[in-house]
Amino acid sequence: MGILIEVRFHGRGGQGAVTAADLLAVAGFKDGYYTLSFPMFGAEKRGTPVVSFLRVSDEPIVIRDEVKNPDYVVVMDPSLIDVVDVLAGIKENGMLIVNYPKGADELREKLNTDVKVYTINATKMATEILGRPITNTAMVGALVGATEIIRIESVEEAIMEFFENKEIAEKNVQLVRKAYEYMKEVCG
Amino acid sequence: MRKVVRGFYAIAEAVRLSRPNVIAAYPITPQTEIVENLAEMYANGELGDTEYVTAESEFGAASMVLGASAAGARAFTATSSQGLLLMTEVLYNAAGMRLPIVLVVANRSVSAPLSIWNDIQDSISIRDAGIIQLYVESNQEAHDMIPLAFKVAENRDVLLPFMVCVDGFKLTHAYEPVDLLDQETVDKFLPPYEPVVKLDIEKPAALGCYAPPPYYMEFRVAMEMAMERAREVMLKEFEEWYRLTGRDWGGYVVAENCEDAEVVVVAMGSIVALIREVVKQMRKEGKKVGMLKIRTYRPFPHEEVRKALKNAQKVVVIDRALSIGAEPPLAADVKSALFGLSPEFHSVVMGLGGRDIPREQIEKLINDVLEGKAKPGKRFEGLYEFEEVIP
Amino acid sequence: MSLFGPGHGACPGCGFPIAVRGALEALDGKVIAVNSTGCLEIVSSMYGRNTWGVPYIHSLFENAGAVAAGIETALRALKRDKEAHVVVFAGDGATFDIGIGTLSGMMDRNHNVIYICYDNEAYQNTGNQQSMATPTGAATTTTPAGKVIPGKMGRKKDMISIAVAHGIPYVASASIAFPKDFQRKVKRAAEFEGAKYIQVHAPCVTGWGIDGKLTVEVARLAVETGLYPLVEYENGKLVRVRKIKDRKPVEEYLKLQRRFRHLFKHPKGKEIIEELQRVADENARRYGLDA
Amino acid sequence: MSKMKLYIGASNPAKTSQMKTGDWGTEWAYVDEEKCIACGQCVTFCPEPAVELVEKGGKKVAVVDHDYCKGCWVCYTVCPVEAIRMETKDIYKL
Repeated sequence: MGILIEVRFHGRGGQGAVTAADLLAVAGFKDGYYTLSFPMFGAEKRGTPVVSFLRVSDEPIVIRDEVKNPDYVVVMDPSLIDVVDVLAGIKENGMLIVNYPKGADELREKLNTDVKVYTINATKMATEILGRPITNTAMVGALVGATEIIRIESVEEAIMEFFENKEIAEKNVQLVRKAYEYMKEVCG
Repeated sequence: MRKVVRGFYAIAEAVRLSRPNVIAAYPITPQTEIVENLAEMYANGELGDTEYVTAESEFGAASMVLGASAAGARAFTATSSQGLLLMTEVLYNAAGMRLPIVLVVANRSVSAPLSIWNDIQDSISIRDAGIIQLYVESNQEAHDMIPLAFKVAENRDVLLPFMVCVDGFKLTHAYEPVDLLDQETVDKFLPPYEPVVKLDIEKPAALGCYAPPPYYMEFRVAMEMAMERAREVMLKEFEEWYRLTGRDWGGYVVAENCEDAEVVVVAMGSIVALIREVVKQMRKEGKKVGMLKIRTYRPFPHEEVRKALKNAQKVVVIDRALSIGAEPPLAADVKSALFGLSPEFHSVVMGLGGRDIPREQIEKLINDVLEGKAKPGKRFEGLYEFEEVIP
Repeated sequence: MSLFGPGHGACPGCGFPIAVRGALEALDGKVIAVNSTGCLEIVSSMYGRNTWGVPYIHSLFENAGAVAAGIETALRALKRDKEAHVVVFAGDGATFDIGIGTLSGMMDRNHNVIYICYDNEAYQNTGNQQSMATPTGAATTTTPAGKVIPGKMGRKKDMISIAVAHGIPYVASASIAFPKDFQRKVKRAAEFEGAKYIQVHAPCVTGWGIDGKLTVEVARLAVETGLYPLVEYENGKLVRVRKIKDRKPVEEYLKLQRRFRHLFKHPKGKEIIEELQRVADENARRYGLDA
Repeated sequence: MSKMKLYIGASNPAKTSQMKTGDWGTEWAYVDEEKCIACGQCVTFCPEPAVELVEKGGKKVAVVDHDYCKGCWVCYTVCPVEAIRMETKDIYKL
């Protein structure tokens, strides 16, 4: 196999962790990759910690086991840091991207890790643009900004296809772009 | 006390003597008379403290028995054919909940086409549920195995449902002498039920939890372990039964004339008695034939089967059920027990939907195999020539 | 130890825990709980995370009525029937649809069981598929609001009448918006020997498309519009109803919920709203709801 | 890893109180003890339950247990004297 990038998303039921992975699967496909996204199936209710996965490769993806050693971990809700082992199995040169208002330094110290940690206040961004603290598209933008695994234009196209309501779609495009730009700047 | 009775009465009487707390009933041919007999006993006040309740369906009857068992009761029901299939979801559930309910299956073919007559397709179809399955060859054996079923199921090393499989009509409706047990004997053998867990206001616990991936597999493997332990428990109880009543039904299998046999016939249920007679006769004629009766289909007696068949040059397995698209069920299990040995293997399906199996047919079958006239492999005996017409 | 929760996994603002706890408290925790498969079961009975402070059993989706009947029979046989009330908690899918057979059997044999149906008007555990308790016009995932068909067609099944027709001693409807009334009904039910059926309206925040902020308000409006009449039958006779002062138009109830949102723009929406208003009016007439 | 204990036929007695579901929401309910009249409406309606009436300084008041409060607003909506306010958790504050 050539390239294989594996991502794990942590969110809470109702926040769109599954949609985030799905969006990237479509966007990656637009870029010419083979992609696979899937949730960890369960009986999740609104608010329960949930997990979803994404694989991106330049070859057909046939493996369907849970991602145990992710390249990137995306955490969509700051409170999950205290209840879930978000770093579990992350690759040594992996990256953790968290919706966390208090900044990366504090989080790095809290987690006591050498893994690259980036933060973004996605709750704030989402509330300002969408009027609601739904952070999944912002975190997709953050991941793409930090890693450039997929073109942001493809993500924007995918969003336009995902949301039936055009107004909501456009706001999400705006949000994903803002998070993307922010993260690009942070990561240099 | 020896009495001429119908099979269903012998079964009902053994149930009464086992002092169940709850009986849930729903009629279906040919099981109906079992619950009718129990109903009569109930109406006449002969069931002591037992509560008898009629259900709205077999599904309801099985569910009531499940609930009763969970509440700490010894519980019984009986069914056949479609009724058993309708109970299936509940029975899988009861086994997973480790509830030691006992049921009698008056074996009957399944629909379509509709047939009320005997084969064992019904109970065979739920062999994977985690339920002990014991097939009897006579009404005496059926009568005897009911207290034993309760005792084995309720053993804390087992805690699995127990199904006594009795050929419908052939046994249930046969009128013949049976040595009926007395209460003292049964009481001596079968102690009152002490549930391990029950719905108890003093000790609240949750029964029937749901298990996510980190737990589920362990629960299912635990059932497998319990089924393994049931082997030992059952052997001990078979022996105790013999000591108590003087009736020896054997272990998981009964092997007769197998040591030096060239041909051994393997079967389950009432047909075993006929095969035994034929084998005896042929032995007198100097033919080296033997028979192997399988008593417990689950747990399946792999080692005993292998031991009994290790010298046989030719093995004939008689199935009265199909696994459409694969080998017949008993043949498949016997073959797996023989892995590595390679006797000539004959898988014979006969007697589906009550088709009679005459003595001559068994004789011819064994003779043909003995004389090398029959081609090994799978075949159907007693089948009429027919042409399928798809209009 | 509390009788139910805390720490269960229901969505924030979920309606049925209010009813479950209310019923358990009304009966002083002297309860053996029987639960059909559904939301309540999933949020409360994960292995090792049991939420119940009372003995509890879950078997299948469609057999709670029969399992409860079996338990009740066993308790009688074992002379333990004074120990506790056997109480079923089942959703509307388990009650109106797949489990109506075993429920009917339980009611027909008149087992001494209190059957509580928490009615959230669809299969909410699996994500809002229509049940026979789903009201006309509601959008569910199996009756979506499409360009041609505006949500569920057909009426909500009248389970209350079905229960009454079984000739059981006590039947009532209730709402989580009126917990004291519900608790009184549970206590009243416990005074009767035989089968009792109580149906309690319990909003589902995700399926109905409301916030927890609206759980109680929406449940109250269902009653105050006449769409969910609170009635009480004893030995087949209607003995009490909750009277409504200034009954509100059904729109007030509908407009708060995402599942009815399409009715206000769909070409056939007006017709459906009128139909729902007729249902409310008919309830008012039939039960004498208007104060 | 230590051996898993598998209770055959039954789950343990009530265990969920170990599940601190108070981390689910973005807000928590707080009680203004001055205004609280200890009517118990919030206790009755709380779906968790995460509210109880507690004796404090010679008077009964409602107390919210943030270990279990999912921030659903139900208590807020049923309080007859507006003694409950909802506050965004620090970590979600903008």
